[in-house]
Amino acid sequence: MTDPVSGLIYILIFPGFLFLFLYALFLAFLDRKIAARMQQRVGPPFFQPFADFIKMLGKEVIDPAGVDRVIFDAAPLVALAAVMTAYLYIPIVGNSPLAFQGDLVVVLYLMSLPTIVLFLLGWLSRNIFSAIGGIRSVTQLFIYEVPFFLALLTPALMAGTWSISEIVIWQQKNMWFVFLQPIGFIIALIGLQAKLERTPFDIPEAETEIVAGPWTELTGRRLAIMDLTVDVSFVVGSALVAAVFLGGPLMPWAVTPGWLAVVVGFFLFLAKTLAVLLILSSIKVATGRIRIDQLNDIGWKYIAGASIVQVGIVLVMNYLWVYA
Amino acid sequence: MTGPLTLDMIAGKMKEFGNSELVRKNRIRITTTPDKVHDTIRAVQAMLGCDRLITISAVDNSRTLELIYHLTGPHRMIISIAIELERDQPAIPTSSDILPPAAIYERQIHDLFGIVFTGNPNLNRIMLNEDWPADEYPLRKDWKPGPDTFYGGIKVERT
Amino acid sequence: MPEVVVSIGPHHPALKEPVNFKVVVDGEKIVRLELDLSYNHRGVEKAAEQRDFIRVLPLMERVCGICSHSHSTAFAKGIEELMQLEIPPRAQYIRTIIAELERMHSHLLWLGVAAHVIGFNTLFMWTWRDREAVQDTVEEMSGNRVHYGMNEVGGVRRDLTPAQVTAALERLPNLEERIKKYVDMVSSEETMLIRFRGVGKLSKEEALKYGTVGPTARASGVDYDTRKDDPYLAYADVPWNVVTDTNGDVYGRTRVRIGELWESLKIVRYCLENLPEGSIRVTAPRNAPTGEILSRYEAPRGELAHFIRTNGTDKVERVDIRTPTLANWTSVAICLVNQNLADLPVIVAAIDPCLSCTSRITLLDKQAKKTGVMSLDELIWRNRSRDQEQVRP
Amino acid sequence: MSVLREMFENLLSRPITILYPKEKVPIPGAFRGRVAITDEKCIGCSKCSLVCPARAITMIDGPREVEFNGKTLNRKKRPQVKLYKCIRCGLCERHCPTGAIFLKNELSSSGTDGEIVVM
Repeated sequence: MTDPVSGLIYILIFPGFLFLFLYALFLAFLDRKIAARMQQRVGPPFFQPFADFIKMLGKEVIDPAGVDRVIFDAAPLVALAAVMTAYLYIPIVGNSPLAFQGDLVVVLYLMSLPTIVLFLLGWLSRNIFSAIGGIRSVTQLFIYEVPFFLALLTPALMAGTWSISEIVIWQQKNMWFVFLQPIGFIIALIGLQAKLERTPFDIPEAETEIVAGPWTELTGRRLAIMDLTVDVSFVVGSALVAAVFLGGPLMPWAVTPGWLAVVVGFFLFLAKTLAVLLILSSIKVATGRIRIDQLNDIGWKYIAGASIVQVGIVLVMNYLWVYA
Repeated sequence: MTGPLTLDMIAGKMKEFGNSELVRKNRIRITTTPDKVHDTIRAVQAMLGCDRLITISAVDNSRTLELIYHLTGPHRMIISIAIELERDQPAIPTSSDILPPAAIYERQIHDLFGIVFTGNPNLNRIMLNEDWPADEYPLRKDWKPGPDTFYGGIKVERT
Repeated sequence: MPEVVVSIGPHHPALKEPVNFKVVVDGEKIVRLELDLSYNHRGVEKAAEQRDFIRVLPLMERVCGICSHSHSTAFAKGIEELMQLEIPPRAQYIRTIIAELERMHSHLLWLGVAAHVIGFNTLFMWTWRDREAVQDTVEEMSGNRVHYGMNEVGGVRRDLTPAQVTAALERLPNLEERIKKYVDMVSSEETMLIRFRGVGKLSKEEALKYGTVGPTARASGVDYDTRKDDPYLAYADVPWNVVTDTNGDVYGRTRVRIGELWESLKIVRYCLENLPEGSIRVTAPRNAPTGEILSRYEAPRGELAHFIRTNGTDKVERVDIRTPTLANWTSVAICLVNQNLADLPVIVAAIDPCLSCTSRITLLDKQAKKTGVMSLDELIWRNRSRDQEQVRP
Repeated sequence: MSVLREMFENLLSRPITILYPKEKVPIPGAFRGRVAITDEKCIGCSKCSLVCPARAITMIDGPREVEFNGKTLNRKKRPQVKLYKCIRCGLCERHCPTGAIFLKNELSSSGTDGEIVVM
């Protein structure tokens, strides 16, 4: 990353923010379309998320009585900035040029920020439904975050590195982690579903119980930015899972020349994120919402237990095979 | 008491409360007085095994206000306990202590007919809006909308 | 922790119609429920006193959209009994067919709403898709999807042609297959079991004590069903069973409703196949003799009671409509105590509340003493003036 | 599991939705649509305006001669229906002695203008 122009292009245009923006909205469309077709509906046209985004940017912004406008305006932007930053560390077309030891932890940390922002928005809204939703979103965060982190850190444990790019390279040399750690993969998908607050984990924004939870008082561009944040989180999350468990953008063998590697890597990235999307959409369509106390039970009893079992298995495998 | 009830069985037992008559093939009407209605319901529950209140109907027959309690039970006969109340300041003890679902019907009748059920714990407005005039009861026969009163709701184009 | 009052409604996504619950909660647990229904009282009962029997039936249909046939049949049945009319069997069968189709579409609707309330939108879409088939059948028979307008005092308005009967019979196997799938889904789908089991439990004694009706009561093992207790229409001729369940919770109510879907399908098929020949109506006299009657009808939501008093003219002196939802409210308040706040929409939805029935209603112009429609401009004008009133200190 | 199977079956099959303006919805024969009046048949008996629950039908002046039962009648009145007040219950059709007023088998629009009339 010595050339500043190519660096800027990487961050801003491709595979940076502009591509991320378009791809996030495209995935949002695809998610809705798949869900609609599974329910035998027609679903939206492909430009619907774009249209929604532009429409909401132009809508009136309503301040609930007594809110702190500065924080209310800034919080969605912070959430969006956090997930967009997280995206830069994930290998898209080959290794990320910004990669460093420990970027996996940074990405996980940045991906938790939108939930905190949602809690903050719910608390700030001075609305009982928003407050309940905010509390629920944080409660849910405590339940899924531990297994989700454990599930994503076990590949790091086995690869012996905290860098996503190096985990990808390790998988190129050995084997995809989805085969080595199937339990971890399933838990990562469940955790991602919960992080994105989609059914069955849409407890914080349960429409029929608490209207829209923390989203109730969001209007205009705040809502647009928050919606975009969720869409971007979707891309980041599925790219992260694809990188850590599905071998990321690298083929199992080295591809030459370099430009071909970039093209192949890009298409692999698309294919793998779309596969994750299909699984997540199917979960969304096939389930209903569970209650927060039931999630607490399931989360701590089974999901957290399974992730600890996965860590144990990895330790044993490390001892017997990887470092033997 | 699961077999069918006959008029003879009921007329004997209910003689102290009032006159029983068969008004339909499965409905028996017991005419009684307001002060006895509580005891009649108890007796019907205990002696005839009526475990369910179907409804309380209120009728304004221009002279008096009538209340009719319809009860039924495993025998599938309907026992209607009918009473008449004075139009002026009608009041009757509540039966919601022995028949819990009566509370909501009493609330409704209080709202629309102005019958006071003394002892009902929650005799608030249920059907009409909160700013409805206090002493107007729309289902009474002599109720006419006041010419200049707006009763809430939606104004309608007149043709 | 102190008790907090959460006011839910009159506008809330879980509620399809306006009602206000003041829920007193202690943490996540519900302590008490207060109820306000007064959002759309239309004064149907008062309006019914001013119309003759021909014109009152369309009004009765419009008490409620979903159970429109229930209300008009209950009323027509009562008046016919007062007039001592003998209704031809063909008319009885046609009424039964429409009634059971209505029950099917109502139960499918309920199943969709219940699934939507727990966030299971897929089942919601599928049941409503299948409900379309039922409504198409009704539309072919009566000409309308919701307000069928099939009843008149003395019989039915429209006859079923053989082509209509065949078309309806052809639709039934498809529905049958779908209902089988739903039976399967409800007993095996984990997300529904986890949200429905043990929620809003009502024992048999409580169900009787609090006067519940319809599927809510039958889910608790109370086998009150007006169609069996006091057979009307063609129910005495048709072989069918009362569906009961012993669970007493929302799961039980779901099972009862799906069982009733199955029974309704059987009844519709029997009636279509054994439709008697003959006339479809008798001429009704203009006036009804003085008398009173309690006309009971098993609406999809439970027992509907019309108390009708006539005075020898062509108008009723009083019609008192006791809707099933009103009877079930008392039990809802009991069910909700000690339940989670998150279960409130499920429990409320489980009785299939129909609030437009419960606060019976028409646009009644208090000044002109006339009913009518309101112009859009006037609505906007009213809203605007109301806003201004609120702004003014 | 039945849900999963049906989900993927649906994903591969066509949606059930009828895209209305492009595809036409079949109108059943018994459909109750827009109200219409045949002026030649109407004998001006006012029955329709008496039974109309929405009071959408008023009798207006329309002197003319009509044939009824082989006789020629001299009639003064004829019905006029306020289209958007009509609830399409079909009572007028049911009670009309000559079949002059009826519900057509075509869709009726809805609106708020009370002055639009069908004659």
